[in-house]
Amino acid sequence: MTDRTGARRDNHIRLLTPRGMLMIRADLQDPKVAGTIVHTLAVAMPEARRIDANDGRELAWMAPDELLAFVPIEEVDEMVHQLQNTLADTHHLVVDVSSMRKEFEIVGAVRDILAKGTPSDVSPGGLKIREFRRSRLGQLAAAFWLTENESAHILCRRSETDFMQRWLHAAAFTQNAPQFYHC
Amino acid sequence: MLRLKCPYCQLDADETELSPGGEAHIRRRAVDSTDAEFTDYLFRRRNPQDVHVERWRHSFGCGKWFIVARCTLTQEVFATYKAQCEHVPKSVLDAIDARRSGSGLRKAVQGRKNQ
Amino acid sequence: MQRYSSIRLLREALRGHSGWEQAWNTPDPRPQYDYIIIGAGGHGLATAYYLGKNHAISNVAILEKGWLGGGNTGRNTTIIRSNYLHDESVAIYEKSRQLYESMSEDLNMNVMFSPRGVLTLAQNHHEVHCLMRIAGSNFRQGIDTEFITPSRISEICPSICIDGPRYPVRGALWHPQGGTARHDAVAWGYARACSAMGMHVIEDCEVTGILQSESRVTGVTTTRGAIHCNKLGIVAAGYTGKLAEMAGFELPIESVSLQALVSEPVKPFLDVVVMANTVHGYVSQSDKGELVIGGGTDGYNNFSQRGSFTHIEESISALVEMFPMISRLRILRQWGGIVDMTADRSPIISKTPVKNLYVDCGWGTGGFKAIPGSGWAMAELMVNDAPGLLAAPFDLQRFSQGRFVDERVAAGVAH
Amino acid sequence: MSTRLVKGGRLINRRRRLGFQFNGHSFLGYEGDSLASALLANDQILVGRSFKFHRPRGLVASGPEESNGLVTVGEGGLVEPNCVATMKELHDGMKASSQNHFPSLEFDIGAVAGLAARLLPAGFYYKTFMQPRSLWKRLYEPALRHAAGLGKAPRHRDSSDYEHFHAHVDLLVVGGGAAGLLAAQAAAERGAQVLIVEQMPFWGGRSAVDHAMIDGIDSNNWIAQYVKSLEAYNSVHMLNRTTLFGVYDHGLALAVERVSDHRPEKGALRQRIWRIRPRQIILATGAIERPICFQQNDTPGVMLASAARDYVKNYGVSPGDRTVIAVNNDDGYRTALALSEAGLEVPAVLDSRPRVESELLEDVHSKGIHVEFGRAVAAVQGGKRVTHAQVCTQMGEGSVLREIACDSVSMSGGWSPVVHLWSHCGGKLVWDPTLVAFRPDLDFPPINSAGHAMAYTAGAVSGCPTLQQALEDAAMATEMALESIGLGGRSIKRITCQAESFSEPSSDCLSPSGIQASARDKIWVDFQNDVRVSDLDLAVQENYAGSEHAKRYTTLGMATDQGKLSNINGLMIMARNRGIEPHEAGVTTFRPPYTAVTFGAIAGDRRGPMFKPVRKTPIDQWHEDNGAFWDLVGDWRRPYCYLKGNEGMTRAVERETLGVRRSAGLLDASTLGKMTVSGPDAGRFLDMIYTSQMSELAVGRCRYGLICDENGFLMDDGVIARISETSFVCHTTSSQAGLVHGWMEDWLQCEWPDWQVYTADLTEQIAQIVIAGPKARAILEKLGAESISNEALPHMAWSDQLVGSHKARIYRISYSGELSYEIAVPAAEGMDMWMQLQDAGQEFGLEVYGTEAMHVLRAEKGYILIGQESDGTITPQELGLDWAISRNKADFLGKRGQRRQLSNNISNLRLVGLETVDANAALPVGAQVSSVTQSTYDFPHCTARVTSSYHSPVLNRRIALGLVENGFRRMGEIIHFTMDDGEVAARIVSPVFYDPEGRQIHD
Repeated sequence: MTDRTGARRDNHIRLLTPRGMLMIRADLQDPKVAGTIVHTLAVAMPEARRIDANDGRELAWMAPDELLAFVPIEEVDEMVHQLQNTLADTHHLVVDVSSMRKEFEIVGAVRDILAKGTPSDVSPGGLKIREFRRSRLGQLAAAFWLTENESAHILCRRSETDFMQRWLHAAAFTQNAPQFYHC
Repeated sequence: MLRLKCPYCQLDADETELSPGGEAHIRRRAVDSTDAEFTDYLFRRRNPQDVHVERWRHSFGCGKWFIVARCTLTQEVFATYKAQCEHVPKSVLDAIDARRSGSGLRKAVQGRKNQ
Repeated sequence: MQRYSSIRLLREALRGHSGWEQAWNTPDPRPQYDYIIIGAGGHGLATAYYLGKNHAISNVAILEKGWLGGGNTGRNTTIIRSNYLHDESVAIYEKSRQLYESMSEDLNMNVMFSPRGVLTLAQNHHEVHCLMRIAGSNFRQGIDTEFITPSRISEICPSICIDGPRYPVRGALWHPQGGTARHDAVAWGYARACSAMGMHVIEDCEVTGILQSESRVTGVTTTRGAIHCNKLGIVAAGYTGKLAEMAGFELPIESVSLQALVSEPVKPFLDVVVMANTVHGYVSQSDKGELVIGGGTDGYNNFSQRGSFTHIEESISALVEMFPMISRLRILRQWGGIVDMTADRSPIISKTPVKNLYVDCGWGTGGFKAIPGSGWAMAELMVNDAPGLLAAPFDLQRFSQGRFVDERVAAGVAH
Repeated sequence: MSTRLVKGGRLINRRRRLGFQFNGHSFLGYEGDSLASALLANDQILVGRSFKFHRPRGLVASGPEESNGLVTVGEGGLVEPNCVATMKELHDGMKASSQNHFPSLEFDIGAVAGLAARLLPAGFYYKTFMQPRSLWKRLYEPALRHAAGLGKAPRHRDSSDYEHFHAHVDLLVVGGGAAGLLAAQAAAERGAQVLIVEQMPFWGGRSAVDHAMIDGIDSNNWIAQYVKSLEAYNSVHMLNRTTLFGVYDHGLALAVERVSDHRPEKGALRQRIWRIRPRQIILATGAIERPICFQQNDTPGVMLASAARDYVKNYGVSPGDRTVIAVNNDDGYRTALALSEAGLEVPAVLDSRPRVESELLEDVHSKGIHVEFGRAVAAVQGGKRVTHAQVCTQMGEGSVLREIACDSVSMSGGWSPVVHLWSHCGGKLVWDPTLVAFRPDLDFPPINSAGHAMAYTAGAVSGCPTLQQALEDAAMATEMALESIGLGGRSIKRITCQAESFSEPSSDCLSPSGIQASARDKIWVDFQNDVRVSDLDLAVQENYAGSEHAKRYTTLGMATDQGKLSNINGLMIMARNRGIEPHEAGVTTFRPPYTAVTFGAIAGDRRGPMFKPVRKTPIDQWHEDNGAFWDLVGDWRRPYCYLKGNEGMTRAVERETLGVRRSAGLLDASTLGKMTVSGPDAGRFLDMIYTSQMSELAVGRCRYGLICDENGFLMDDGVIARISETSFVCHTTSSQAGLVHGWMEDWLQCEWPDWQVYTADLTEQIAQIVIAGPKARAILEKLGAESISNEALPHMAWSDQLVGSHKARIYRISYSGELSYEIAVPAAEGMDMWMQLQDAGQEFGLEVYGTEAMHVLRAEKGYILIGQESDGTITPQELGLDWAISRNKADFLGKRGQRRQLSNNISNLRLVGLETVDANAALPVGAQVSSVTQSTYDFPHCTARVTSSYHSPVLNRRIALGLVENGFRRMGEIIHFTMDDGEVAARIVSPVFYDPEGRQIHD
C-alpha cells in the first residue's frame, strides 16, 4: 500500500460536482412530519447521526430538528416547493443550500486521513459505515461519512474549499503514513 | 482537554468541538427587574471549587446548547443534559450527591430558586 | 534588615556564606494584629509593604495557605507594561510600572526589572486602528508609546517574520518602558521587607472562617487557630470569592485557567517582549535563555493548575509563524495559572458589605504588572476606609451601575 | 580510556559503519549506536559545558535523563540545539557540535566563572547588580544573558514536516520494557485494541541488560518472542522512538513519534504528535538511577552505574579501562559483573552500607571483584577526565584512606520510579522509605471524567525492585485495567524469573555522611545547572527551605532534564538539613512534557499557508486575477482595493471612490452575514433581538436594525428584509455573522425554546454583489432587470427578478449614499453574475471597488462601522442612532441595560463629523482632544477622539468621524487635537458630509 518513502500512493482525493442540497428544519419527532418528509423524498428517515440513501437521493441527520437532503441538482426547486407545500401546516424551514457546501470524496486509507484532522473517534468501532459525523477536520468545520471502509465523503464550507483541498492533500500524501487504522 | 457527551447526538465531543457558555440556569431579568436583580442576572456567578453547572454548545456538531455538571477541581463530569430545563433536574442532583455527598450544589441551587 | 550588596557578597564568600540571615522570619501567629492580609502573593505582600512604608503600620500579618508567591505570582509570564487604553487602567498600571523601576533599590533585592520594551503587533487593518487608538490615548496620558511601521519593527526585533503568508504584520505599538521582571524575586523581596518591618509572613496557614460582630470584621479562624484584627484585606486572587462567601457576600468573579510554558534555554536572540493578539500568543526570552510563552485562557471555570493542550497548540503555532526559526526549539515545561476574571476584565479594589473588610482581586491575566500599584492602592483604601484616586474606579458598585473599565475593547486579549 | 570493545553490543550492527563529525573531527560509529555511545567509543569523554560555571561535562546517563550530553546537531534548516546525545541515534554523515563555550570546548573562557564559584552561590544575582540602576539594563543583564543559555537558536526556517494523529484505543501501554510487553500481550489476548509506545528505538527496556534469563529463556529471545507475537495482532499497534510526554484531563495522552530523526531525508515527515484517547492507561515507565553526591562527582568519566553497563552491553563500548564503582544499593553490582565479563578492570566496589548479603554480591565475589563495605568515594581527581578516586569511610568526615588510579567511576545512588506521567493529571505519590523514593499512591490515581482510575502502574514504576515482582505487578495491573473496561477474563499467565534477593538500599546519597561544610561546594547535585550541596544548604539557611522555594532559588531541577537526576537527591539533602523526612519537604510538581517536545511538532500542519484557514468568496479568483490588495476581515479575505498598473493604494482608493460617485461601482459583499429567520414567532423574536420593531415591517420592505447586548451596548448592525409574513432575512457585519447566528440560536434554544422560530445561516449559500452609483439602475436595466424604478423598487425595498441570466433577489439598500442595489444569487452563480454586471457596466465606466473605498463612501455619509465607531462599550444613543430604538416596545435585549437607575453607561460622548480647518491636514484615527480643566488624574482628560478618518476624493478634503463630549450641542465649534507631531484644528460638523438631503439615494 505504501511506497519506499512510506507515503500512501493509492489514496485519491476528488472534489465532486455539486449535488442539490436542501436544509430541512422541522420537528422530526413528530411522526406526521417525518412521514411527510420520507414520502416526499422517498428516502428512509435516518436515525440520529446516520445518512441513508435511495436511488440518487440521500438524507442525513444534522441535528434533532435538522436534516440535509441530497438530490439531483435539477430537482432542487421542485423538491423545495413540494416540501414547503406538504409541510405547510407545520412549523418548518426548507431552504436550498446547494451552494453552501462543497463535497469531497476520498479513497484509500480514509480513516487514517481523517484521524489526522479530527478529534472524533473514526476507528471502525467509532465511525460505522454510513454514520454521518459532524466535527472538525484540520481547523475546519466539516461533516464526513464512510460509504465503505476505504472510501469517504467530506462536506466543508464553500469558502473553505481551497483550504480543505490543501489539507486533504497534505494528509493523504505526506510520507511515512501512520498505517494505524489501515495496516 | 475535556471530553463531554452531547445529549442530542449521544456522542463524546472533544473540547475543541465545543464552546463553553458559562453558568447554566440563570433566569433572565428584564425591564420589570430592580437594579439589584438585574445586576445579579448579569454578573452574579457561582465560582465553586466543586461541582459547577454550566452551558456548552456542540458548535462543531449539531449546534445545540446543553448543560454539564462538572467538578472544577477534578474535572469529573456528573451529568450532561439538554438545555431546555429551568433547574437542575433532581435526578442529576441525586447523581451528584451519590458521588459527592455534601457538595454545595444542592444548597446553591435551592438558594437560587428562592430569589 | 541585613543589606544585600556586592561587597557583602564578597565578604560572605570569604567565610563560606555562613553569615547570610533568613530572608524572612517564620513566626507563629499572634492572637491579634491591627491588619491582616489574606494571601501572601505579590498583591498581598505589596499591600502589607505599603501599609508599612506609606502609612507606618507594622502590626500586620500576611496569611498564606500554601507557600508565599506560590500562586499566580510564581506562574505568570512576567510582562510589565502600562500602555493600556482607559485612564483608570493607565493610572494604576503606570504607577505600578514606575514602582517597578525603583523596586530593586526599595526592597534591596534585585528583582531584575528589565525595561526592554514591549511590541504589540497589528496583523489586520482593524487592529491597526485599535492600536492607533491606544497610541492616541497614551500620548495624552503621557505614556511612552508609539505606533510604528513594519520596517521599524524589523529594526527593533529582526527575528520577527514581517510578511507571514497568513497574517502579515501591518504595524505595532512600541512601548519602550515596558519589560519583564523576575517574578519570584518580587514576592521574596516584599516578604523580606515586610518581615524586616516586623510584620508576620505566615505560610501554611489557611483561613477557614471570617469572624465578625455587627457586620464588622473582627478576625479570622485558620488552620493555626483564631487570629483577631481590626482590618482585614482579602487579596487571594481566584480564592477571594470563596473567602468572601465565608464573610457572607459574593463577588462577580469567575476563575479560569491561563496556559503558559517555557522552552529550553538558548543563547539570547529576542531582546523585547512581543505580543500578538490576533493569534493569541505572547513571548519574551528570560535571562536564563528560556522563551517564556503565554497563551489564551480556557473559557470555562477551572481550578486545576494542570496545563491543558488546547491553547498551548494555538499559541505555539502562532509563535512559530511569527518566529519561524524557533520551530526546532522545544517546550520544556507547561502549566496553568488560575486567573480570576471579572465581567469587564478589570480588577476589584473595594470596600465590601462587611465593615473593615476589603478585597483586592480580579486581576485576570494582567496581575503581575500591577503588583506594586495594586498594593499601594489597597493599602491606601484600608487605612482611610476610602479609596484613593487609583482604587476609586475599581469598586464593586461599577457593575450595578454599568460603569465598566473594559480593556478588551483595545485588543482581542488582555495581558 | 573509553573505547569500542572487540565484541558485544546487542544493539549495534558491526557490519555497518557510520561516519560522523563532532566539533569538526571525523569519527566512526556503527548502525544502532546512539550519538553518546559513538562519542564514548571514540574516547570523547568531554561533551559539553555546564550552564552556570561552564565546567567540563561528560556523559552521565544512557537515556532521556542525560543532563550533560547536550549537543547541537545538523545544519541550516535542520539544525537542532540542545539535542540529548543519549537519545540521538547516530546516522551516516551526522554533524554534531558541543555548546555553551567560547572559544572552544577544551578551552572555555566562561570557565572563569568556575574559579569565582565561591562568589556566585545560589541566587547571588538577587543580592547584587542593583547599583546604579541604569547599569542593570546596559551592562549586568546583557552579560548574564550572554553567559546563560545553552545552544544557539537556529537561524533558518525549519525545513521539516510535522503532523498530528488522533488515536482511539482500548488500552495505551506506556513503556516497551518487559512489564509493558507483558501487559500489551495480555491485553491483546483479551481482544483489546492496544497501542504500546516506547521512547527508545529498541524494545525490552533494561531487562536484556540486567537479566540473563526471563521465564526460563534467554532474555533477548524472550523479548523477541513477545515483540513478534504482538506484531502479529491486527489489534495491536507498536510505536518505538515514541515518547509519551503528557497525560491530560479526561485521559488525553500525548506522545511524540520521532519518525525520521534517525535517518533525516528530504521531504520525510520528521515527527508526529499522537493524540491518544485510551479507555485505560498502563504506565510501565520503569525507574531512573540516582547519582551519589561526593566531591567532584561532576568530573567527566563519572557516570551512573546503569549507564556504564548499558554502554558495555548495548553498544559494546567501555566507559573506561579501570572503573571504580560506588554504590549504596545492590543494583550497582550488576555493573561490576558486566564490566568484568567484558574483561574490563574493576579495582574496587565501594558500598557505603555496612556488610550486606545478596545473590548479586555472591556473584561479584565469585568473579573475584574486590568489595569494600562502609566505604565511599571521598573525591574524584582529574579536571577534564577522571584520573583517581579517593576512598574514605562513609561514616567519617572524608579523610582519604587511599587513592585508586582509574579513568572512570560508576555510581549507583538507588532508583526512582518514573512517576511523572502518573502525576501529570493528579495521581498522588507516597514516600517509600525502604525503596528510598517516591512511588505512585495507588489509593489516589489520576481519575477520568467518571471519577474512576484512568491509569495503572506496572513494574519498576510501582516500586518493584526485582524483575519477578515487576512482572507480577504488571500482570495484576493489567488485569485491573482490563477489568475496568469490561475486558476481564481468566487471570494472566504468571512469568517466573530467577529469584533475586535484595538487601535494603541506604537512604544516604551523600558521601561521606559527615562531610565538612568546606567541602560541600565541591559536590554537585544538579550537574547542568551547577547546583551544589552548599547551594541547598544556603537555601535552607536563608529560609528558601520549601521544595518549591528551593527549586526556584537554586534552580535545582530546572535544567533540561527537569530534575530527573537531581530532584530526589536534592530533596533528601535538604530534608536532612532540616531534620525532617523527604516527603515532609514535599516534592515539586511534575509538569508536562516528560521530555522536551519540538515546537514544530506541536504546531503540526498549522504552518505557512496552512497556519489559519482563510475564507474566500465565490468571486475570490477574479479579485486575485485583477490586482486585489487583500484586507483580512474576520477569517475572510476581501479586496482592500484593486491596484491598476503601477498606481499606489491611495490613488486606487480614490479612483474607486469617485467611480461610485460619478458613474457606478461594483463591490463583492458576499461576506456579509445573511440569516434566514422563519416561523410563526419570527417577528416577535426579531423584536427581541433588534432594538426596533421588526414585526411591523411590511413584506417586501427592508429596515436598518441594531443588535445590543444585555448591557445595552451596540453589538452589530445590518439591514433586515421581510420576505413573508413568517420569514425574514437579517444581514450582519462580515466578521460577526457566526457570532450573531450563535446569539440568535442561544436565545432561541435556552431562553425561548417554545417559540416557533427556525434560523439558518445562509452566508455561504448566497453571493451578494453591490452595484452603487448614479448609473446603477441603467446597468441593471441593460441586464434586463425590469421593475427597478423608484416606484417599483423604492429605497429600502426588495424584489425577486431576473438579472442577466440569473434569478436574483435585488435589495435596494445603500451603504454608500448612492442609488444602490444589492444583487443576491446562489454562490455557485456568483462569479457569472459578477462577470455579467462587469460587462454590462463597461460602457457606463463601472469601477470595481474594495473595502477601503466602501469605508470612505460610508464615512462621507456618516454611516457607522461596527468595530470602528463602536467597540462593545458604546451605546446606539452615543452614535446618534436613537431613531433606531423603539420607544413603545415592552422589551428587547439591552433595553433593561440602558435603564439602570444609576446608569453611567450612556456617556455624554456623541458621534459627530470633524472637518479639519486645513482641508488637507491629516487627523489620524485615535487622535484626541485633551482638557486639563476637568482632569481626574495627573494627565489631561479626553473630550474628543477620532474614530474614522479618510481623505474624501469627492469633497477633495480630509473628513473624520469622532466621539465628542456633548457633540450635538457644539456644532460649528472648532476643537484642537494634539498629537506627538503637533496640533490639528477641526470644526465639529454633522457626520453627513456628502449629500445631506439624500437625493442620490432616493434618485
